[in-house]
Amino acid sequence: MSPPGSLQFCVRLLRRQLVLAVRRPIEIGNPLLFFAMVVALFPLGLGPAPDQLAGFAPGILWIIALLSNLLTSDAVFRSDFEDGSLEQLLLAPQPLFISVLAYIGAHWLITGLLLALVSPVFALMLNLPGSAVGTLVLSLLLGSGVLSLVGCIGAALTVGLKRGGMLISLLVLPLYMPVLIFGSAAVKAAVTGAAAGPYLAILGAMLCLAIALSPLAIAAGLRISIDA
Amino acid sequence: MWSFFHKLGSPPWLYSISGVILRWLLPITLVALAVGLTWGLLFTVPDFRQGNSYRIIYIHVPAAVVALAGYYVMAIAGAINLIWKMKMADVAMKSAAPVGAALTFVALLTGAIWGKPTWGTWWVWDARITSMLILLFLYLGVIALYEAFDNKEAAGKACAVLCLVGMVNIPIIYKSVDWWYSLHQPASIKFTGDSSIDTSMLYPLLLTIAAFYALFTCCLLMNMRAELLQRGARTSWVKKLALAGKST
Amino acid sequence: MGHVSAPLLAAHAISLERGGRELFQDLSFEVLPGHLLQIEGPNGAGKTSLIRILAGLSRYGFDGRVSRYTALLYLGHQSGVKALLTPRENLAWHVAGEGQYSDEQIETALAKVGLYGFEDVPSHALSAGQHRRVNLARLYLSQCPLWLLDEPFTAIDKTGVLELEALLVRHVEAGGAVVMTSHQALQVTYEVRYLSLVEGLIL
Amino acid sequence: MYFDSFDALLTMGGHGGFVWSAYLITILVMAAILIAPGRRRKKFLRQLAGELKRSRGDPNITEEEV
Repeated sequence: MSPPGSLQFCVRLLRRQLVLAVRRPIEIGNPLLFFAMVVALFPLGLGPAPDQLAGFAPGILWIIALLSNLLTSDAVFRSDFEDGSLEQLLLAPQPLFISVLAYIGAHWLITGLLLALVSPVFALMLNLPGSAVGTLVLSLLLGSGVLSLVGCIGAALTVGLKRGGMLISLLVLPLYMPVLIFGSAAVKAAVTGAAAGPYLAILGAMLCLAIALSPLAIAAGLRISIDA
Repeated sequence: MWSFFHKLGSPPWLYSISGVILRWLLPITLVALAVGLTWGLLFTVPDFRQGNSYRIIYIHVPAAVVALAGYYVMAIAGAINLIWKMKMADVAMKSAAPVGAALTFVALLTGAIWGKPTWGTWWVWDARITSMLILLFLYLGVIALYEAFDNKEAAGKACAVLCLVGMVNIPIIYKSVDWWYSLHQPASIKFTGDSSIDTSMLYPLLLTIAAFYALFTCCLLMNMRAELLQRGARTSWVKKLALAGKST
Repeated sequence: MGHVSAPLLAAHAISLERGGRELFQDLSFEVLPGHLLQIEGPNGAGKTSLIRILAGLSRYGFDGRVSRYTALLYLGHQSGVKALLTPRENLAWHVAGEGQYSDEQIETALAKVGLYGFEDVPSHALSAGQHRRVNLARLYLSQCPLWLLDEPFTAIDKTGVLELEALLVRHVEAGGAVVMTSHQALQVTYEVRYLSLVEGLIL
Repeated sequence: MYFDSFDALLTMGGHGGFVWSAYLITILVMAAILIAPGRRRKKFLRQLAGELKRSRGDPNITEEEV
């Protein structure tokens, strides 16, 4: 019997990750709840003046998306590491580069995509002008992909450590900054009526680069973590 | 050529040759630093806009330049460790991290001190200072990751991966921060001329930059020597060295 | 065996030290088809470390070289069984990298390890021994000639041990090879080779 | 020298505090990173020598016997 094609294997892994997530719905709900609650914190801290909130809304929404992505990325490989599934994945006659993309894809679908889809609700709560909502969703869709890819590098490097949770933020947050800059800039541009296209294009370019390179780092990181 | 690489992989050889290099390089470095800093501090003419506070440039810029270069040294050493499995590269990577972090810290601190008389505040979210802050985070991340692993061989490999990821990201971070700053920059605040620097100011600056590079090399070599001994604690050459007493 | 067959796995001068202690030194051996190899040594002797090195999971921190000439199947201490998936889903995933197996094949394998009727029960409702059995069911499906098993008898009852021993013998008789660690001696009528971490291969 | 008097050198037209503190901190950090590795190395060698002597039980062990 010949091994299945790597793409087929990747799809299977993606399906497994999604089934696991669906069977523990709280894992899907947590980032969304986190998003909602932190959105509620900002008016309490900054004051409820609608204009002021609207001015800060692009940055606020992007920072929360970034943080919820960070908080969930720590868990991407952890349970598979602990129960030994990850060892088996490394030994499977399949390219790790592709398998890793399945993990990232599942993470993005569960956090990035869902957050992007519900973000208009929170955008309206923060008085973000309606004209910028479309750009917000688009920028989150593209940017959260980069965040997932980069966050998984940190997750792969720290998965073997007992207390990786705090460390991963130190490793990953500096790498998140360009995404934050261009993501919030895209939304701001849309608010002021300027063209958001260039920013989205840069986010897209970052996404392409991250898809090409980060699985290499993740695969190397996983092999090292399994060894430690 | 190959025998050189072979020797490079031998801890006792590296230990003794670095001792010889340091015997020459360390005094040269100290003299260059003393001359460069005194020159900048006492003998150059003040900037016509910033007055004497600009003298901080002779430590701020060299520290920043070498701190950035240090990250690349670390990342390249990490790559060599990953690709050719050279243990000395791991030693070099680990030894470069604290030196680079210290220099980044110096660059940040002097930047802040410079900011007070120039801009009136201790901290300005200026593109360069922000980049330096992120660079400090990158350094601290590498150090923290190394410390978090119990298995030091795995720690070296993991840090090497992280350094390489950082190396790819530094230009992106730098460019995006630069661009972000130009977008938000208020018209009144402007970083003073880097291209229009007078030669009387430039020469001491070049000297201090060279001196800081030499300083980095010295610290790197000294850290590597200490690390080589600790890693080879059970080998006979280290035992001999320990029993020989006051060895240099 | 009359003819000399090609090795499935060869270890060349493997040395390992942990925490300043030499666990084993210059260990060289070959695993040929038909070999049933048991690694011997007290707790902490480095049996698990050696198996992980052979499997290719440990790639740093040891001296020497391992040549692998064939696909291998490794079962470690952790079962790799997800509590949220059913035994059927777990097993189907475990073998997914090697090939496509039909539902019937999966069911047969599960039945062979005594999990008949448990196929679609969530795994968190099963015991540790049953998790282990889900794991071992892979052995009935696998096409890999070389098996690396780390303490396969853990959490398995007496009849399970007998069945597993019979399976191992069938595998090596069919031209496969097994490298395993175990606290108990194998009760089989097949020639078991012992690998001592101190003395190397004992014939 | 650019400055006329020692006083002018210290105050640097009002910027003296900033310039001098920046230089002072830099020199302290440089001294720290220059001195620390040497101390680490010497301390390690002393420790190791002590350990070796203790394990041999002979305070007069010499290089040749390793």
